[in-house]
Parts: sequence; C-alpha cells; structure tokens
Amino acid sequence: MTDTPVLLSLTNITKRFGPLIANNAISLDLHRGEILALLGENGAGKTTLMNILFGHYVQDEGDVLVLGDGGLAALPPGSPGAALKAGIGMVHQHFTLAENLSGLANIRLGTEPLLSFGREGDARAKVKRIIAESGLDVDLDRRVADLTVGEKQRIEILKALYRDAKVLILDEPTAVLTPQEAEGLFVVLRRLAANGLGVIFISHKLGEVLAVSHRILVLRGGTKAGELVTADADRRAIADLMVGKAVAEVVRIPALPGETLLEFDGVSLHAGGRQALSGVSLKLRAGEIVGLAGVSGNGQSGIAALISGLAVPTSGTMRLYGEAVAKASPRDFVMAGVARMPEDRQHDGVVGTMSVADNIAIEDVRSPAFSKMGLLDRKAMRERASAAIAGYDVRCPGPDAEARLLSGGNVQKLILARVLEREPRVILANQPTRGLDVGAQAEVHRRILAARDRGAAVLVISEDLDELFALADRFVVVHAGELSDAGPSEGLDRGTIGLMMAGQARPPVGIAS
Amino acid sequence: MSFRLEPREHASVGLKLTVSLAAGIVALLLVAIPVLSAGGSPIEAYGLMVQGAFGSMFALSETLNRATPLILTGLACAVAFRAKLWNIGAEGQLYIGALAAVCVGSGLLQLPPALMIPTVMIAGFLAGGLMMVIPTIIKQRFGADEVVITLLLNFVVILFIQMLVEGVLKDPLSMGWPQSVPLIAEAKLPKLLPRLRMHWGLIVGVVAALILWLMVRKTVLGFEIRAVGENKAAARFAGIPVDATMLKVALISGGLAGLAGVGEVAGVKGYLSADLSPGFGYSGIVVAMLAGLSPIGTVISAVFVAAVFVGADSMSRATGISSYIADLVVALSLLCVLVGSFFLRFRVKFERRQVGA
Amino acid sequence: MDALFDILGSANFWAAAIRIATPLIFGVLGALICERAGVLNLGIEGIFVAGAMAGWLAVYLGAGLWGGVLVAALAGALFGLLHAFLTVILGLSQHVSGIGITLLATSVSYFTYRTALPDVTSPPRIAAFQPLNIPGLSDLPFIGPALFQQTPLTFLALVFVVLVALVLYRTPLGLAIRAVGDNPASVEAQGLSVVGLRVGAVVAGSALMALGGAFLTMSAFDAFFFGMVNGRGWICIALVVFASWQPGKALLGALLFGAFDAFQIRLQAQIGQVVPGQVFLMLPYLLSIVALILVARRADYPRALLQPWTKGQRH
Amino acid sequence: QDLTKVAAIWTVPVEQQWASRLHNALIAAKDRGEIDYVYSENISNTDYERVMREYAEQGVALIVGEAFGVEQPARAVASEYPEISFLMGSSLPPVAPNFATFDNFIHEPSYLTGIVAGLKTESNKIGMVGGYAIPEVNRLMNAFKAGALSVNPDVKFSVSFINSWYDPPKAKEAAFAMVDAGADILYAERFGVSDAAKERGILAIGNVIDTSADYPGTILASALWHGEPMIDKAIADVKAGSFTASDYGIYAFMEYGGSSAVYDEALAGADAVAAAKAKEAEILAKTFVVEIDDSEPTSTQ
Ligand SMILES: Nc1ncnc2c1ncn2[C@@H]1O[C@H](COP(=O)(O)OP(=O)(O)OP(=O)(O)O)[C@@H](O)[C@H]1O
Ligand SMILES: Nc1ncnc2c1ncn2[C@@H]1O[C@H](COP(=O)(O)OP(=O)(O)OP(=O)(O)O)[C@@H](O)[C@H]1O
Ligand SMILES: [Mg+2]
Ligand SMILES: [Mg+2]
Repeated sequence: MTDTPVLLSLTNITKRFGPLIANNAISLDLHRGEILALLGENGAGKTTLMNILFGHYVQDEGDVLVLGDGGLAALPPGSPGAALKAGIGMVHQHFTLAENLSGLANIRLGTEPLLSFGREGDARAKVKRIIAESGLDVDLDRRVADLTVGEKQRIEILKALYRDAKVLILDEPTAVLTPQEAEGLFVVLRRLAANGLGVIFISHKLGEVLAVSHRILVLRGGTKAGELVTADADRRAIADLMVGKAVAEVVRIPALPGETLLEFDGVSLHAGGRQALSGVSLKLRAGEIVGLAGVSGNGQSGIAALISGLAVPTSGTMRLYGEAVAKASPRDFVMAGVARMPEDRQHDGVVGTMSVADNIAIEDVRSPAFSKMGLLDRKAMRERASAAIAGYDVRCPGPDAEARLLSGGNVQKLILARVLEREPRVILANQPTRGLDVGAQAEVHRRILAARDRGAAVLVISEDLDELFALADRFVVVHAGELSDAGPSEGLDRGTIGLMMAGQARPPVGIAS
Repeated sequence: MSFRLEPREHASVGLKLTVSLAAGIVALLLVAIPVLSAGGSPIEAYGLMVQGAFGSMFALSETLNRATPLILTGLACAVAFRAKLWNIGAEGQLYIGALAAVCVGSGLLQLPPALMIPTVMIAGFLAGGLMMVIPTIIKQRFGADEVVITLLLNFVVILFIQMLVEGVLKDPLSMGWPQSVPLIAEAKLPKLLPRLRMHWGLIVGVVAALILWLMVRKTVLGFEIRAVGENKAAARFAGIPVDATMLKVALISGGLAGLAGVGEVAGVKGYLSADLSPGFGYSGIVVAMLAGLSPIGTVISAVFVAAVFVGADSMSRATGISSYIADLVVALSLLCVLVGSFFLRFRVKFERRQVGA
Repeated sequence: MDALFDILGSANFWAAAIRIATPLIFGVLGALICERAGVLNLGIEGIFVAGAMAGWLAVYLGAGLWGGVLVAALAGALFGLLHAFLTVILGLSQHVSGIGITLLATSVSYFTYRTALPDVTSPPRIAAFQPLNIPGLSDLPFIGPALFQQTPLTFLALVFVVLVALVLYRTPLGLAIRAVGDNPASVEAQGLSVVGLRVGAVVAGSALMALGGAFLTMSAFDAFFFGMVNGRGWICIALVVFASWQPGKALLGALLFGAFDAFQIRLQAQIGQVVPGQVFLMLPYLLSIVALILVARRADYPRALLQPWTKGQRH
Repeated sequence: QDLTKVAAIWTVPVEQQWASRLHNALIAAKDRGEIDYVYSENISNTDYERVMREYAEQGVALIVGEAFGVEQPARAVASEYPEISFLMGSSLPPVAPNFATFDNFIHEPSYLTGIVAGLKTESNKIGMVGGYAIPEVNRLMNAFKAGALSVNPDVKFSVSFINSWYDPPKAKEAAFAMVDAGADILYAERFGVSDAAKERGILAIGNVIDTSADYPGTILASALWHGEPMIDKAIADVKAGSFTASDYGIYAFMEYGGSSAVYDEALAGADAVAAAKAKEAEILAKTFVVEIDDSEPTSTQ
C-alpha cells in the first residue's frame, strides 16, 4: 500500500493543553487507498490529533501537509474551511449534525454560496449518486433527530464524500454501531479505499482494526508508541503496545444461580407514544449475568428504564425481590439496592460541573453516610471519593476535580464505583464499556464478574457481542419489543444471534424454553 | 500575530480585584463621553458620584436603601438560575409579596410587632413563592417556557395591583389617589437609624444571603439544586426528585422576591401602589448574574449597582446634566463589569506563529 | 354577544389589529432571527427605544422618512453588534448582556434626546408615514380598509415576513443559521464560521427590531416620547416562543396579539364599568399565556439557544 | 444680586402635559431673570424623597413637585427643612409652616368645553381616552361630561384608559376604536387622541395644553391650565419671605387666570361658543360652581 502517493503528511505535531502535552511531535503519512488505524488508550491524544488535522484545534508546533495540484502543501492551522477545501473529511467522535435539519440539508451545509437560493436538486442528485456508489443508504429527507445513530453516521460520511474528500477521518465510528451496522461500514470503507480514498480510522475494538485496516499507528500518552502493518500484527501485540504493559485476561468461573431477584412477567410498556415492550418476561437470578443482545431501538431502553425506576409497566408486572413495583421512582430503586449504569453516561450518569466526590455521593446524599439533618458531610464524601478513585483506578486530579474533565472511560469507572460500592443485589449494566479502551474494558468486566460472584443478579445490555460472550451466563435477544427466552450462552454462535437480532430466526435448539 | 483563549480553572483574588478595578476605570472613562457631551467636567462628575453614593451618612443610607430590594431580588434570581429555572418574574413576585404584606398587615391582624413583622414577612414570602410555583408547575405539566410566562405575568400582576388599589384595597383617605390602605405601625420594619430611610429589610437581605450561602454549600437541598440545575437528566437518574426540587427552588426564589416587596411596603413606603418598584425585579437579574449567582456576591453587586445609580443620579443634580445619565452610567458600568468577568474565565494568549515554517 | 360579533366583523377592527401588530411583527422577526442562530436578545426592549428615537431624530433633522428608517435600522444594528460582541465573541451571559443592552439603549436614547433638544416642553412633530391609498385594492370591500389602508412600514413588515421565511427555508444562509442555532459544531465542521453567522444574525435581527421602534415614532405616531415603547419588546420575546421560531407563526402570533389588544380597547369603550378596565388590559397577556401553554408541547427550541461557543473548546 | 434658586422634581418627563405647564412657567421665570431653575425629571416615587433631600441640601429656596405618590415622606422632608419652601402637587392639605399644595383644578374650563361638545355632537357619542384613572384626570373628565350633559342629556360617553402616560400609538388606537363605534368628538386627555380625530376628520377637545395649531380644523375647544399665576405668586412669596403653607390650587381656578377655555369658533359655531361663554361668566361671577368629582368616569350606554 505504501507504493501509492502520500495524500497527507503530519510532521511533528505538538499540542499542549496547559501543562498537558496531548500530542508530542507526532508524524504520520497516509497514502492513497490506505486504511490507517489509529489506536490508543482513552486520552492518548487520538481525537486531539485529528482535530488539529481538521483545523478545530491549532497546533503549537508542526504542520499538516496535504497533497494538492502542486504536491504536498501546508494547511493554514485552525481552519476547518481550508481542511475541507483541501479534501479532508471528518466524522467526529461526537456527531456534528444539526438535528433540526434533514440529512440532505446537513450534507449541503456550507457547500453553496450563502447568499443564493442554493441548488437542492443538484445536491440531491449528487448525494444519490454517492449513495449508489458507496452503499451508504439513508433517507435524506428525515430530520436528523429522528435518525438512528447508524443513519446519522452514514450522513456524516456522506458529508465528507459529498465534498469529494481525498482523506476521510473516522473517530470511533463503530462505538455506537451494532455489529451489523459496523460490518456494513467496513464494506463501505473498503470500497472507498479501493477507489483511492485515504482513511484514518480510530477504534478501541481490536477485532475491527485487524479486519479493516492496512496499517496501525498506536499512540500512548500523546506520543507515537509504534506503527505496525496489520497483516503482521496480532491482538496481544497491539494491546500491549497501547497500554505499555501486558493486559491480563479476564477469567470467568461458572455461575451459581440463586433465587430470582427481579422478574418481568408479561410486561408491556408504552413510551413516547409507541409500544416499547410487549409482553416481555424475564427472570434475573442472584449470582448470574444475563446478556441482552439486540439492535438498538428494539426495546433495550424500555427495559433499562424499568430497571432504573424511570418507568413502570403499562401492563404486566415487574417484581423486585418478589414484590410488584407500582410507581416509578429512581430513588426507590437505589434504596432497594439496584445498581444502575446509564446507557449515556455523560448525559445521564454524571453532573459534569460537579466534582468527582459529588458525583460519587449523588445517589446517597440523603443517607446518614453523607448528611446529617440536611447538612452535607463533605469530609465523608471526599473520603469515599478518594477510596473510589484508588479502588477503581479513576484517573483524575482528585475528588474535587469536575467530572466533565474525566474521559469517558474514567466516567464509567466513577459510575461503577458509585453503584458497586453500595453492594447492590441487582445490577443493570447498560453498554458498560462503550468507547472504552481495552485496559479499561477489562477492568469493568472484572468488576461486573466480581459482583456476580458476590451474588448479585446482573443484566448486561450491549451491542458488542464480544462483550456479551465474555460476560453472559445466559443470553436473551430483544427484537421489536419482544424478548426471546433466555438460554445458556454455551454453544451459541454469533450468526444465530445476529439473525435473531434482525428478527429473522426463531430461537435455535440451544435457547429453549 | 493571533490570539487564543485558554479557560482558567480558578481566578485568584488578586486577579478578581484587578479586573474589578479595571472594569471600574473603563466604565468611568466611558461615562466621560456623555458628561462631556452635556458640557460637564468628567473629573468633577466622578467626585460627585462617589460623594452622592457614599459621601455622607445620608448618601450611604440611600445607597443601602436602594440596595435592599436589589439584594433580595438578586438572590431570588441567583437561586433560581442555579437550578436553571429562569425566573424573569421577580418584578411581579415583588408586587405580590407586597400585596400579601398589605393584606395581612393593614389591620386584619392585630399583633405586637415581634409577631406582626414575621407574619407579614412570611405572608409576603409565601405569596411571592406561590407566584413562582405556578409557572413552575405549568412548566412541569405542559412544558411551557417559564421565561415567557414569568415575564408576561409581570404585566398581569401590575395590572392586578392597579385594579386592587383602585378598587377593594383603595385607601379611603387617599383622596382618590390609587393606593392601598396603609400598614399598621406594628407591621412596619423599623428604621436602622433615625431620620434615615435604611431599614431592617437590609438585615433581612444580608441574612437571607448568608442562609442561601449555607444552603448552597452545606445542605442536601443545595446539593440537589445544583445537580438539578447542572444536569437534570443525571439528577433524575440518580434518584433526586427533580420536580419537587424545582418547586422548592421556585418557592424560595419567588419568596425572596416577595420579601423584597415586603421590604418596600413595610420598610419604605407604608402602603402599596402600582409604582412601588422602578424595576427592582429586572435589576435583580443583572445583580445575580454580575455576582456569578453567588449569594454573598449578590449582596456586593446589589450595593454596587445601587451605589452607581444613586451616585450618578446625585451627580446629575449637582451638575445640571440630564437625570437620564444615571441609568446610562449604570448600563455602562454593568457592561464593563460583564466584560471584566470574561477575563476571569479566560486567559488571552497572544502568539506569533508562521504558517508552514 | 352581539357586541362581540359587531367588533369582530368590522374592517376597522382588523385594520387596527394589523396596525397594532406591525411593530410586534418587526420585533418578533428580529428576535426570531437572533434565537434561530442561538442567541437570546433581551436587548429588544431597548433596541425598540433606540430605533424609535434614532429614526425619529433623523427625520426631524431632515433625513427624510426612508432615511429615518435606515438610521433606525443602523442604530439597531449597532446595539446588535454590541450584544453579539459580548455574547458571541466573548461568550458572556446572554441574559445579562441583553438586559444591559436594554438599559444602555434606553438611557442613551433618552439622554441623547434630552441633550439634543434640551428645551422642548412639547414633543416636536415630524411628517410621519401616511396610510397608503392603493387604487383598486384600498377600495375593496372589507379587505380594502383592513389590509390596504396601512402605512408603508406595515407593508414592509409583511414583506419581511416573507423575506425572512424565504431566507431561512430556501437559502444556504438560512440553512446555516438554523444549523448554528441547533448545533454550532455542525456548522464549524462544514467550514463555516459560527461566530460570523451568529454575529450576522444578531446584527440583522437587531436592525429589524429597531424598525419596530421606528414604526412607533414614524408611522403610528409622529413624535418621540419617553417610555412609549411600553413593554412591546418583551411581548415579542414571548411571541417568538409562541411562534415556535417560525416566521409564518410569528406573523400569526403578532396578529393575534394585535387583535386581542384591539378587541380589549373596543370592549373597554363599550362595556364600561361592569369590570375594571385593568381586566381588559390583562386580556392580551393572559390569552398569550394560555396560547403558550397550548402550543408548548410542540415548541421546538433551537437547542443551542443560550449556549456560548468558543472555537477550540470542548462543549 | 443672588437669584432665588428653584428646583423642580417631576415624576414624569417634562413633556408630560401636566408637568410641562409648570415647567414652562418656571422656565419663563428663569428667562425673565427672576430665578435660577434646576429640575430632575422622570424620578420614580421610590427615589423621590432622596431627590427632595438632595435639592434641600443644595440649599434651594423653593422646591416644586408632586407629592401624590409620596405624601408622607414629602411632608417629613419639608418639616426637616423649615427654611425651604415646598410647593407640591398634592391631594392632601398643606402643612405649616412651609409645605404648600396645589392641584390642576381646571374642571371649570373642562365643563365649558363639555358644553361646546354637547351642543356640537351629531351622533351624540363622545369618546374619552385617558392615561390612568386618577383624581387629576377623573375630575376633568367628569366636569366635561357634566358640561355636555347640561346642554344635551342624550350624549353617551365611552371612556377608556390606556394605562400609560406616554403611549401615543396606544391612545390613538383607543381613539380610533371610539370613532369606529360612532363617536364624532373625542376628549383628548392624552397625546395621540387628537391625531386620531384629525386622521378620521372628526373633532377633538383639547386638555391642559393648546394643541390647536398642530391639528388645524380639529380642536373644537380646549381647557387650558396656566402654571404662571401660581408659579409667579409662589416665587414672589418666596422672594418676599411671605411664603406660607397654603393651598395654591386656587390659582388654577379661572378667577385667578390659572385656567381658561379657548374655542375655535369656526368649528364650534357661534351658538355653542356663546353658550359656553355665558356659563363662563356665571362661573366668574360665582353664580355657578362646577362640581369637583374625582370618581372614575365610566362609559354610558
Ligand atoms: N479542549 C481541551 N482542553 C484541554 N485538554 C484537552 C482538550 N481536549 C483534549 N484534551 C486533553 O488531551 C488529551 C488527549 O485527549 P483526546 O481527546 O485526544 O484523547 P483520545 O485519544 O481521543 O481519547 P479517547 O480514546 O477517549 O477518545 C486528554 O488527556 C485531555 O486531557
Ligand atoms: N472541557 C474539557 N476540558 C479539558 N479536557 C477535556 C474537556 N473535555 C474533555 N476533556 C478531555 O478530553 C479527553 C477525551 O474526552 P472525551 O469526551 O473524548 O472522552 P472519551 O474517553 O473519548 O469518552 P468516549 O470515548 O466514551 O466518548 C478526556 O481525557 C478528557 O479529560
Ligand atoms: Mg477521542
Ligand atoms: Mg472515546
């Protein structure tokens, strides 16, 4: 692949945030038709590097050179406009879409003279052509707010292709995709690369990286830790390079299921004007992990809302420790010893502008542990936080640091510390490792397994089948608001589950009632 | 040469002082423009402003007297804004608080001052609070924006007050002038010093600020308010009763504005009329935001805003410049302090860097 | 009941409703543009005053009526620029800046008026815009007197409704404005300037607001008075929400408010002392609140409203 | 020679009709070289006491203003500065030694303009637009109504208050509404009403100030207030050291020249003017007294 011309070249890029060196003299070349994977732990500097490349951030040192008509030329720093013009397209880690506009409008944005009537017809024709060539099928006229994450991502990629990008940067594109969607994305990327596009692909999922990339660049702590040709690389080597030391395997002992702690009995749920769940039955038993697979939007959020105490069944009964739950109250669930990890940890999990200590105490501020007669016991809160920081390896400046300054992985560890320290009897782990690096992922898995071994009943909701295989004792699949029966995970294969997620197969013999 | 902004984690006390001073100096320089355009001497005007605000016991009393309602409406806004409850209706709540004070304090109850004054204040607090609880419930039930509802309610309330003071509450001894029956002597807030308008409302305001400060920093309620204000979804998920917390905030916020109204009728005016407040409710927003929503800061910024107004107004009389200059000076000072707050949040870094070097 | 139908059925009533609505149409469109771009502009009340004063003064000093309109718009744009500088470029609180602008624009206007005309004791008059008489149209039954006997500024306001809708929904600029009010990152990522768009929108919106003020002194009346804006700016802030940030509904909202007001005036004059006059005056506000509650569930906020945005910052 | 220093404190801008009458009289006195005149306008009632004290501290000889919203504090200030003379618009009695009061008692010419309007109306519908329903406004409207009814018992009045002192566009709308409802004469208590009358080609009655030149062919008659007799008397009293806490309101009565009615005879017709003039003579001769009625006027149907 290195025989094709260099499309893009970064030379000695350095970026500091105050005392922190986010990128330290990083250089890289990207060739035509090449898929380059960028790997690194959370906070290694991947997003920062890409933000510099695209002009969102201004580097302190170094240059971004892009192939133009007259050979490689430096881009003016800090100008997304210039980067776009030079043929760089970026799909951000957090989508940059105007949700009140249609997909087509988002694609057109900024491509036509502002003071004109625009050329919607031409634009539509061009996007249709690109869709036909790339296979990125999506309804262009729906409001982005109404699209699924997968569709939003396709819009993001179409945005880049519409501008005739030579280089496409994807920052953790699969973090929010289902396995099927991710697979679809890889097909598209391979096709685009074959047509000469250069792709930089950031991911924490080593399997994907190995499957799709030609070359791998690993960052660690802001510096380049190494560069590998994918064909010669293996999982272990990459993981060790990322973390700087060997990553320990998570070991799992067989489960010893006990009594049923949480039970859904013919539960239906209406939410947001539609039927989210219909006639769902499920038992969570002590000392057992149930893995819930499914394409997002099929009812997972309904189940999560019920177990979080945010909703009660419209019909049917939900029993906690044998007693029917009548009213929705997150508080009651917390008090009853249910640990809940929200799907969207930044949005529902932490109050970004409050401190780590506050966020760890938030479920419990009214308990005597943290307050007396309505007055906060700051000392106790801070002590608990310090213990959590040490015990769960939450990387942050200290208990008083604002939670917004933590990376996603560390926010997740903070939430783990908050909910697991209360020794919960029931645990809801909703997308527990989304976007986390391998090291952090292993840590979270270890904690969840430890809780199970202690006797907790756990429901893991995940779109990452690897994760479910690593954790679940039993498997259920949700499709269109209905649950399959929960069967043991031994002997299951991905293909069957994939088909069930797509609603195309009945449970095989392995998952029997 | 380009510049970029770096956020500051913390602003030192020294920096805060420097910035406040600089903002003050810039404001003074700007004030020179209208003063000169009206043919006055800026230097003289500055001196007269300081004198008018602080130059005598009388001036000081007037400044503090004007600061009193501003402290309370400022606190009303500060506590609500912390919870992201955008209460723009402090003006109306002030009037409703004053109305409640008149209802219970003009003879309906006959109690000694030690009981009467607290009764009047509680009535004003509850009435003002209710006036904010209603839009909050509307917001929770129907999703209607509280900014707009509270804003519109200000107009409704003032008309309602006009109706009452021309109607059922009208003082038969007022010779037809639309004003309410007066408070009885027992219900009036005592003056702090004889012959000066400064009254006990000031103490109420300062104590309220201290209580709020304690509440924000030390209490579970303060914690929950912060959480709800900063991230409602996360607060709800963590089991904080969001709606109930909002209602408590609404009650406190409206209640404080109501207390401001009580102070004006019971401490200054003695009766209710539709011109009780020259916009204290709206100024409260400014006072609270200048203080960065800090309760103690609110006291300081209320005194600042009051001093600027009283000083500039007095200066206009001493120099013969149009009295509209007082509001102009307040506006300029406000904007300068606002710009100053920018430098507390960001460090401006100038840098030279070549492209493609 | 009969009185009610008499009122609603008269062309003069609808003419009054449109007249009363005109300054609100300008104001609500201006506020809409600012808010669509993500900036709340509470400076509107003061910008109304500035527009009323500047436009009137310009005409008084001989600039001609359309010259006055231009001056008013410029005055509004100037205060808009200040608001944009404070809120968009420096990212300061939109609430405080807005109220500061209202205070500043109002006091500067009053101070200027008094300093420029120190000795007037009766407000000087100008020759204001007169109702048009469009041959054919103005003579149409009902529609004619209601719609076609208005002053040019009313027509300008209606033209702006169409224009703003056209720009917002039919041009790339409108696309960008709607996008920047929803998610500034979407605009930045497509190579457009968030700051440029927002500053532009606030300046343009403020210029429009000022025309609402100018209507008061140059069309509805022919002199400038202290306090004559009388809360009309604040009404616009409410109407924008009612209108769900859409120009068409903004027009509807302004007309509805104008109709309430015209109605209350007529009712007050006819019914007399059955109920106190203030009840009638409350009517437009109370009905606005009711209307807001009814539309609230469907209102679609610009998601980035009130959110400052700084380049190179995490948001 | 040291000029007598006079300060005025207005709760409204000096353009407001009421204040402008006194403001003008004070400016005239200043232009004559009799006094040194300073003023503060648009002072809210909350600030009123402070402003009074500030002028008192400056050592002015006479303070003119409005105590309506601040009766008690104004008297308190006056009692603390016995050497200063206070001449305040007030609904309450004067207080010795230095707190004199006044009000705009121009109900007499208002009654006379009512006579003209009553005789002149053809539709028998008269519209009245006021700012706020306060005694100062009510008494003039009531006198006007009484005057009209005295010559034409069939007249119906529609009354509305716009709840603002300075919203001419709104006053104009209120006036339009009355024209639409059939009024052919408008009582113009506020700016904006005569504009509506002129625009619709009907007639208007002026109040407090003479605006007939601004609205040619529109102003049928006006009840004018003249501040000069009272202001000049007060200044003379202060200069002479004879200022007492009396009711200066009487200087607004016609007999002192404090108010007058003017007519546009071309519009009103000789008969109507004659009728009014006859009544005027009776008033001056004290054979007829116009009743002072401060209650809120209402529409009649
Ligand atoms: N705007 C910013 N201000 C200050 N520091 C920042 C900013 N953006 C990033 N950083 C710092 O730079 C470091 C690298 O962050 P970056 O977002 O590039 O990590 P990443 O490799 O993309 O991590 P992840 O895998 O979690 O996405 C972080 O440790 C963070 O502290
Ligand atoms: N406003 C900020 N100021 C300083 N540093 C920040 C800020 N926001 C984020 N960071 C830093 O940027 C880094 C990356 O943050 P980011 O939000 O991308 O988390 P993440 O680890 O990528 O989570 P995820 O992958 O789940 O989205 C973190 O290390 C965090 O410390
Ligand atoms: Mg990243
Ligand atoms: Mg990440």
